[in-house]
Amino acid sequence: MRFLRQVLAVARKDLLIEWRSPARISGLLFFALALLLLVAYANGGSTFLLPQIAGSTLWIGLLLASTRGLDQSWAVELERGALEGLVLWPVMPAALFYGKAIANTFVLLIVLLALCPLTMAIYDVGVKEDYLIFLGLLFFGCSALAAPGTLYGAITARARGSSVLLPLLMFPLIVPALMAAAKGCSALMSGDIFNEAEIWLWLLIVFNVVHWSLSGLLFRYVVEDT
Amino acid sequence: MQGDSEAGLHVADVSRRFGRRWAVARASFSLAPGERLMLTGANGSGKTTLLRCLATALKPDHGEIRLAGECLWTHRDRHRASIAYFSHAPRLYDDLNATDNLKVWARLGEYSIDAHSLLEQVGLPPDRTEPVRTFSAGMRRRLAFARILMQKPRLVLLDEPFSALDPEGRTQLVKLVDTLCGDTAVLIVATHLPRTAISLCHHGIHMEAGQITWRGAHDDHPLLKGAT
Amino acid sequence: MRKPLVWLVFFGGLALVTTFYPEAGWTADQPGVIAPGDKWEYITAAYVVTWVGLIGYTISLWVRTPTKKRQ
Amino acid sequence: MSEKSYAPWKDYIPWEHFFGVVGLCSLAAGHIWGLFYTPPETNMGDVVKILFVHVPCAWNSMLVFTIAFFAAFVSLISGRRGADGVLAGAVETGLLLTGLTLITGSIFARPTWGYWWTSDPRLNTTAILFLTFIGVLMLRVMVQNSERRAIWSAVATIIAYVNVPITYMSVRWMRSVHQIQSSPSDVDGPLKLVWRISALSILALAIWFITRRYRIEKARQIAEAAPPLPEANNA
Repeated sequence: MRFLRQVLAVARKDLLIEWRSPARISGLLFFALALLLLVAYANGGSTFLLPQIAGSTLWIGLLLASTRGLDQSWAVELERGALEGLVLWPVMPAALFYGKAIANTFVLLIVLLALCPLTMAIYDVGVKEDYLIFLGLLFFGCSALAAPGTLYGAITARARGSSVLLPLLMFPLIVPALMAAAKGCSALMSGDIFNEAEIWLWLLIVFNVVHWSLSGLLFRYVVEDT
Repeated sequence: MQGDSEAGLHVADVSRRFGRRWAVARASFSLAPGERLMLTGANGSGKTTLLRCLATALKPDHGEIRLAGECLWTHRDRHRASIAYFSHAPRLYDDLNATDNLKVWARLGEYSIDAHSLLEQVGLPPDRTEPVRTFSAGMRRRLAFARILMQKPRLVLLDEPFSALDPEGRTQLVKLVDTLCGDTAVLIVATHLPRTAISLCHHGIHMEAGQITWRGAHDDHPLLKGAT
Repeated sequence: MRKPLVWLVFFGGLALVTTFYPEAGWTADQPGVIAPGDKWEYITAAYVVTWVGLIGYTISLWVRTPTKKRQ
Repeated sequence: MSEKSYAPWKDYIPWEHFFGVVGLCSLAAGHIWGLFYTPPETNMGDVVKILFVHVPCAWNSMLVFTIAFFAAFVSLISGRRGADGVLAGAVETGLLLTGLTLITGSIFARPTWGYWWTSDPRLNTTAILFLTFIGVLMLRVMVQNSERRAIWSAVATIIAYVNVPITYMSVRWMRSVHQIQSSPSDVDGPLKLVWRISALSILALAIWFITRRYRIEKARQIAEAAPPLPEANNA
């Protein structure tokens, strides 16, 4: 119970900081939105091609925005030495990780939920049924980016050349999640003829289970002195 | 300054290195509950490293620290709640205001606090709503001190507590430290200003290049004699 | 920043060798169709790349081993 | 420099050189046999000989990454610096072998299937594995503090390794929705023997590489080891 309270306290703290500096989250949103528009323009607004790439572009946009967001979420902790304060405060390291990862999931989810209608308008697609599966894909896709991203963010924020290192570590790792989320969303947007969206949702869940448990176990080694 | 019982703080041969340099080498001392120590030394003499070892931010490469009879590093999860460490870094969130900062830290540590009175104690106006980003360095130090005031510590570590504070703030801080420590907490103050800290402390230790070169009662401190 | 550069040159070089290896004797260009001929140039390329890789890494290890002279 | 500098050939010949010499010789022998004294395969002709280098590299790269995983585990749990040396060696050797697997695989694919690259699950998994461990290597390069480097790269290695099955599953599903890719047909007789010889030779070479890299790391650790603690003064 104490653990859960701490997780919630950390998550609440991060979300409060996001709430008090709304420029950051809207920055992420407009970054991803610009990317969506650019891809649409680069393809010349082709009515044939755009609906097909809507799902993948949405997730690539979110992925690129997420590296900025994850970087920022750790920069806040390092700015005034708050991270060491958290480690030395009576907060369990795992609770610190899960709290931050949950907060990052929500930040990504907010950006994604704002992006979805815009994508559907620009790329002329829509989801007609299976709303639950679609929402599941969105949620578990965000949490799949947040878990390894939060762990690696803690590493790279304190290393040299962090802006290159985070994508370098994170991008290959989240390929399965990205593929599942993008393919699942694409399938739903084009009517899901092969009934594949549910398979992709299950893959995302497996990815989440593995990475959320593993990162939680390893996080303590990353933040503590040895 | 020999704390004879297992209670209190026992530092035995503690050493910590960074790369090829021993930042702290074979530091040994014992403090009984309620004893207060002043730690002096030039910049880079190892004061902060020693304090960070005591705060469990660093693991000693050699030697052992025992607090209340238990190895501090092994039982760090349990002891961290009873160590108040006032460091150079204010450990604040720039985007939140003073009250929110205190509330956030209280919620994380599950302390119940009255943010209003804490802010008044450290001499900050309690009803300011600007984010901490707009605060001056001295105000940040005060707020950072309010953050450790919510703890009920057994060991209090202050690293240059008087820096960036005005003279009035220094006397205020001395009083606050007194109430924070009470009669039972062990206090260690690392400082360049032995004159200000002297009223707080019973003993003195002077460090040079990571080693303890002088120890004794606070009033025959070599720095004080040299100054007069 | 020297080490990643060495790796980049190393694998980049291997990739370049692979890409620009002359495709003489190549006849069919359709996926899935096996062309006649020995295609020894491909075989040679594969073996050369492998040996260059193995020997190259051996040399890199040898160069990195600290000795009295190199320190 | 201190007297403890590492100069192996002056004091003794380390055991791992045995593996190196035997590995190189038997690999050369196996390759010569495979290239000039084995019959061409019925379907693919002589091109099948590329598999003598491709398949052993692929097998051993997986083995070496497994070694890296266990080294990372030991390094994290015990904090022993030797495990970090093994980790460094295994990551680099694994990357070398995976790189060779990808390149020779590409060279094999071109004359047999007609393309350099295809979206085959095994190809994609290997490529992603390669990129993941490139990330680990870059992390090692960019972190200067050796203790932090050891811990952080161990964490990254564990995560990268555990991610492999998920990646494989995802890329297999990606294809299975559309078509099923057939694997290259089995080979037998003398071909199998050559395979085994070169696989064992590359294994010996991998052991040699990892041990050499471990020794380099060990020498660096000695070079940056702390001077002895000063005697306690009785102030």
